[in-house]
Amino acid sequence: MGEILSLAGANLLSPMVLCFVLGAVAALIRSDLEIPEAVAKGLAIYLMLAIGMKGGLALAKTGGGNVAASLAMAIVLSFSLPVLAYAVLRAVRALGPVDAAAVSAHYGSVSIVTFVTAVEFLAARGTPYDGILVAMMAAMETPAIVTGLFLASRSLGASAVKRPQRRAKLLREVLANGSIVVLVGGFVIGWAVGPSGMKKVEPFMVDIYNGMLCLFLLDMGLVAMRQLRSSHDLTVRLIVFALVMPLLNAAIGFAAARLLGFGLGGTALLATLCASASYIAVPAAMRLALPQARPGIYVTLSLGVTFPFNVAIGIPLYFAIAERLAG
Amino acid sequence: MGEILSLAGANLLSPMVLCFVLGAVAALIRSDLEIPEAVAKGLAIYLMLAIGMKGGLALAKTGGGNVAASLAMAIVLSFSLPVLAYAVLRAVRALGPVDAAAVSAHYGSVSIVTFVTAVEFLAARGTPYDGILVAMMAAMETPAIVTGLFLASRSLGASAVKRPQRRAKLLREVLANGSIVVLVGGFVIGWAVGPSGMKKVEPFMVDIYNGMLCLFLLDMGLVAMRQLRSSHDLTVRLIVFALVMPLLNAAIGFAAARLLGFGLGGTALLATLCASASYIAVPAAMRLALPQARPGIYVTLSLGVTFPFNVAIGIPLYFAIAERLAG
Amino acid sequence: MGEILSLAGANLLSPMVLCFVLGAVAALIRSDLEIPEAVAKGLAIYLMLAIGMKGGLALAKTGGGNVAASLAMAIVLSFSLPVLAYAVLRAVRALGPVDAAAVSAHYGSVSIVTFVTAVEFLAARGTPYDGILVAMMAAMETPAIVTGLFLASRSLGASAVKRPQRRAKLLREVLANGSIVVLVGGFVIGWAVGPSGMKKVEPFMVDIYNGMLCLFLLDMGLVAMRQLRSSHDLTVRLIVFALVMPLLNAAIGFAAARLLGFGLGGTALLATLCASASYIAVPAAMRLALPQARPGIYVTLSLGVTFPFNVAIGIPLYFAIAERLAG
Amino acid sequence: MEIHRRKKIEIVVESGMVPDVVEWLVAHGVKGYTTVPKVSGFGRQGRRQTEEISRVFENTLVIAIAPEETARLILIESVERLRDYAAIVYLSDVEVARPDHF
Amino acid sequence: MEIHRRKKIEIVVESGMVPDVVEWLVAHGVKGYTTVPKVSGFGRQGRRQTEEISRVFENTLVIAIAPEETARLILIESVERLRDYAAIVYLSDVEVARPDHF
Amino acid sequence: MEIHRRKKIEIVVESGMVPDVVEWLVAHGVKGYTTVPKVSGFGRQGRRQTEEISRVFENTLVIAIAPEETARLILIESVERLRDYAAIVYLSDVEVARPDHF
Ligand SMILES: Nc1ncnc2c1ncn2[C@@H]1O[C@H](COP(=O)(O)O)[C@@H](O)[C@H]1O
Ligand SMILES: Nc1ncnc2c1ncn2[C@@H]1O[C@H](COP(=O)(O)O)[C@@H](O)[C@H]1O
Ligand SMILES: Nc1ncnc2c1ncn2[C@@H]1O[C@H](COP(=O)(O)O)[C@@H](O)[C@H]1O
Ligand code: NA
Ligand code: NA
Ligand code: NA
Repeated sequence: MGEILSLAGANLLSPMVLCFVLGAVAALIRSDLEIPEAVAKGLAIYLMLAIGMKGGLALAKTGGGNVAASLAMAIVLSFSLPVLAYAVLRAVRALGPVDAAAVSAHYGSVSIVTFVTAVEFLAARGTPYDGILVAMMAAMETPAIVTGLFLASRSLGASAVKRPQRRAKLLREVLANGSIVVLVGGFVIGWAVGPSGMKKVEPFMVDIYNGMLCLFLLDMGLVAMRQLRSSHDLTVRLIVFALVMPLLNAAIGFAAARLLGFGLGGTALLATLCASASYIAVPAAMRLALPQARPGIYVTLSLGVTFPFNVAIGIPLYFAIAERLAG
Repeated sequence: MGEILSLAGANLLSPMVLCFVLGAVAALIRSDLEIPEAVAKGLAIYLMLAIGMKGGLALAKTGGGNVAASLAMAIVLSFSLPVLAYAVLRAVRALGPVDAAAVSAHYGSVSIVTFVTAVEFLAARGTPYDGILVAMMAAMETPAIVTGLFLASRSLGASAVKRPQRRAKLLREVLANGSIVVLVGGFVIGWAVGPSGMKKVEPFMVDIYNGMLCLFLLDMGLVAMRQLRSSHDLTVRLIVFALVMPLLNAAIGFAAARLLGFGLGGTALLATLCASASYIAVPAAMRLALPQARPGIYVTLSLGVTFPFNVAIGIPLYFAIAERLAG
Repeated sequence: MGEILSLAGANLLSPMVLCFVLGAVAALIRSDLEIPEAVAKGLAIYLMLAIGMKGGLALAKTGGGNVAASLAMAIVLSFSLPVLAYAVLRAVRALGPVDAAAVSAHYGSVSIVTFVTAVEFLAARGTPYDGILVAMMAAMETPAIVTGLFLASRSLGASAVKRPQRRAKLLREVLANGSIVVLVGGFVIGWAVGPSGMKKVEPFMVDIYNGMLCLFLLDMGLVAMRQLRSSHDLTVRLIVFALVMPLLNAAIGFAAARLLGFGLGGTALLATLCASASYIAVPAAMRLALPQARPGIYVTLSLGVTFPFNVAIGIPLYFAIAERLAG
Repeated sequence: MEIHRRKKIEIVVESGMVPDVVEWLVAHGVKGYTTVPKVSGFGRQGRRQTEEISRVFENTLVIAIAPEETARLILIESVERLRDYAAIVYLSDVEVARPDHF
Repeated sequence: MEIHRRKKIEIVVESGMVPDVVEWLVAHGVKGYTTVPKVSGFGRQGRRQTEEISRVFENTLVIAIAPEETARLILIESVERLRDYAAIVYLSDVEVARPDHF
Repeated sequence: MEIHRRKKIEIVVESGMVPDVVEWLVAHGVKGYTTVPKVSGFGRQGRRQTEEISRVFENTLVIAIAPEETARLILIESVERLRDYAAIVYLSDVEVARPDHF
């Protein structure tokens, strides 16, 4: 416990996490601080490209390991995690079936920024991780959407999940969505060019990375807190769900990491992936395919509650647990 | 005199100041060059965060000194400098009372970019400065607005300074405005994480800082010269005011620095702060609270005349004088 | 031949070129990936400023050489290259006179990004180049527009090339266009501040340059492929033109480089300049002055066909030929 | 020169729906449309505003000039079609000079 | 389906005033509004254009659909309320299908 | 307070032409205008959309409130003047409170 607290404290004292806190404070005191949308999107693309390249390079250096098994596990996790979230939400009567299905898809998918922050946490401690984790993140982004829509259609009737030809289109769109393309593309590039090629872009992709993350987390702090403030649909039950669900999913992540034989870094990251909730790709998909579900609920839970929790407390916690499990 | 000229020459030969000149030239020849607004705002936030962090780090390294006295002095200066500017403008009959009050608020407040350029000037000469100067800048941003509105209300009648509940709102807004939040937030972060924490973000916050400043000053040159060109309300009297007022305010800054016992760096920077005029926070506040005052005058004087003067000539001048005073 | 293939292979394995390919693939699979326009414009200004400064610094270091002759040659090339392109297009009956004139102007002008990628290619091989090449690029940007309009007016009647006073305005606008101003300005700054001044901005202008280029080429890949996909006016004849014309123009570039006595680096770069086609300044000018010409043709040929060809194959090819010529 | 009457259809709708809306307009024979992106607003679904990390809370304004019958049909269909989404639709009269274009 | 007449209120105003304007519209019972940011323009106050370092010279277009009486009242009040600011206000007729929304 | 009728002129035009269009409006005595930049669209010239590397495929919406005769003249002249460019023009009725402004 003492160790966890000291890890959390050290985490909170990193400039990146403090920038997140600064953003949240700015939103709390209703500052007009605004990171232009174009800059935030540019930063997001940079972070995804850089993290992809780093992962690909790591894979090129350390070699494959159980690549296929890892990816298969990622897909299975993303397909199945929403079922647990849905069951919990329905069991505690926190939401109706359609809203519950939409929320559950978010918790089966992943948050890239949470992952990126966790990688930074590891780097600050000199803990290595397997490059394949980046590919696993890409693989976990979309299957959860399918499960979420399936859960909703059980109660709505399949027809109400908007027009079937729309659904086909939706799936194609989700698979080719920008984040996945940049992540996977960066991963392949990092792997293909190897250490000598990456050397050429190291000052940009590696050296200034933490600083870019500072700016981006400043924006995320703003956005997360504003979302939380503007929300009218939250109940105590929902907030508790958004704080406990990451822990449940992290537990499943630990089990999966053990099955795959991951080391400390990989274990902490896989737990983080399971614990994190999407707030970009999944909301967009849900909004179009399941308009009856309220975005004020699913965006607020994943972006306004679970994301800050993971950044501030979750990541050091999962790391500490991974240390015990590995030790 | 010779030394001042050589300092001014060296200042003009820095890539940063030449980028400012390039922007001004581009506007003069009516080039369509355009730094997208989002990029300019992103750069501004970066600069404020970086300068804040550097100031906080400097404070962490060198220890407090007379923090409270410095902040109190900053607030007193900002409250009182507008009175002098107002008196000058009215004495030479350059403007009516409302316009004069609006302009005076700008000269009591500060220009962050001027400060940032001055810090760079010191860094190029290896002159250290006290971190508290950054906090003083934040403290000087808003009090001048209150004085400006008070001066205007004397002639308009308090009721004409728009609705009182608006004024309360205005004050709250101004205190939580984005620049102050990022500056103070960066300051606290730099102070809290100390040298080891700042190490992580050094390539971004320190190494590429000058280059980012180049891009930003390119934009400022464009904007300042376009403002100057488009203005129709300027008179010779006003232009002379905008060139002489910085010198008067700098003189007060020197006196204040002596009172506080500042060294060379701190003295030059405090004079620069007093000499600089706001062109972001104060115009926005004046426009809403004092719509009768003409923005074509106050923005043009502070952004189009005083700002270029300070960047090109003022900063090396204040430095040379500070050297004499310190020597 | 083997050498050319291995150079092309090595070129394709640089992270920069792979990012271009990634962008093209994203567009091909209809990903919604989007680099915000503001970010792309910001990156473009950065690249032009940095390449300008590097060129100016190189000139300051190596001294003048035949500056006047080089600039005169650049202007002559830009004025005359469109005549060849026009003759080819008309000879093979690929286009009517107005469209042919518009296209020819693009091939007489230059693509800055192609040049920037070629400079990077040289840097990776440690091949130096004369700084004057950057000034030659700036000089080549606009004369071709005059030739293109002249060719069009022959068939339209001068009056149809839109109103004469518009034409005067157009020429002024084109000469003061943003890219030229930043390029030439950066060049002068780099030359004026010299190595000690450039040292201050090296981490930004030099160290992270390749990485910034990665992001920008990612966007260019997207934009080029989307343009190619959305085009309805392309014929096989036109595509062949856009692949062969760079080779013809490169041949003229080799001859000009020999006349000027350029070394390996300069020869490869001048060939690249001749071979490249404009897709920013010239389309904008043609659209206003020659609205009868179809932008779907000229933008697609230069941006969608010639640009990718040069980035992937042309640059290593011109380098290999320059090696033979120099050897 | 004669002046011709047409209807202007304006639709404020969540940005993610724009491809759908545009397809639907074109299916009704509309010959062109204009979209104004990144529009903010307030309505039954509360505050909707751009500068968000996702486009879920962003609106777009879609404008189309079309013949009266087309416009009315679109207005009527919109009630059902856009029911679950953040959206409003309204028509107004406009005059144009080139009737073949609209 | 019946079609209902409403008024469209359009206000071009300096961006800093938008929170005020919107509050005022809502105080009149307007059920929704749409804002188009970063609009440029020219008027009595000269050229006003975005891409500025401050928002002092930036305009926003505010659109609200409302019942006729509300719209007229807003138009009349605007003369006094926006006198010192860069602003114009104008009304036009629109047709809507869902009268309860506006 | 009296209410006055004016015409609203709306022009969707390729962005490069905006300086020309605005000069032309002002030459007709229009007292002000508003421009909405970075507007996308579809028409006879195909899809035109912002976020491009050049502004060749970008549209702008120009709005001007003016007296009826001015508006009609502009509409008629537009046919010839904008023929070769991507552009549409349409008029509608608006009501204003301050007749001297428009
Ligand atoms: N009365 C109104 N006037 C203008 N715009 C409106 C109005 N009501 C709604 N809107 C716009 O339409 C969007 C969707 O409306 P709603 O579906 O009611 O939430 C809002 O976000 C506003 O942008
Ligand atoms: N006649 C007009 N037509 C369209 N927009 C106008 C007109 N007059 C003014 N505007 C817009 O309203 C803003 C404020 O106008 P003003 O208060 O006259 O400066 C201008 O910047 C324009 O955007
Ligand atoms: N019927 C229409 N309704 C609304 N906007 C249109 C219409 N037709 C054309 N436009 C707009 O006007 C621009 C130029 O049209 P065009 O000249 O027909 O290509 C298009 O890109 C659209 O933005
Ligand atoms: Na998850
Ligand atoms: Na001051
Ligand atoms: Na060329």
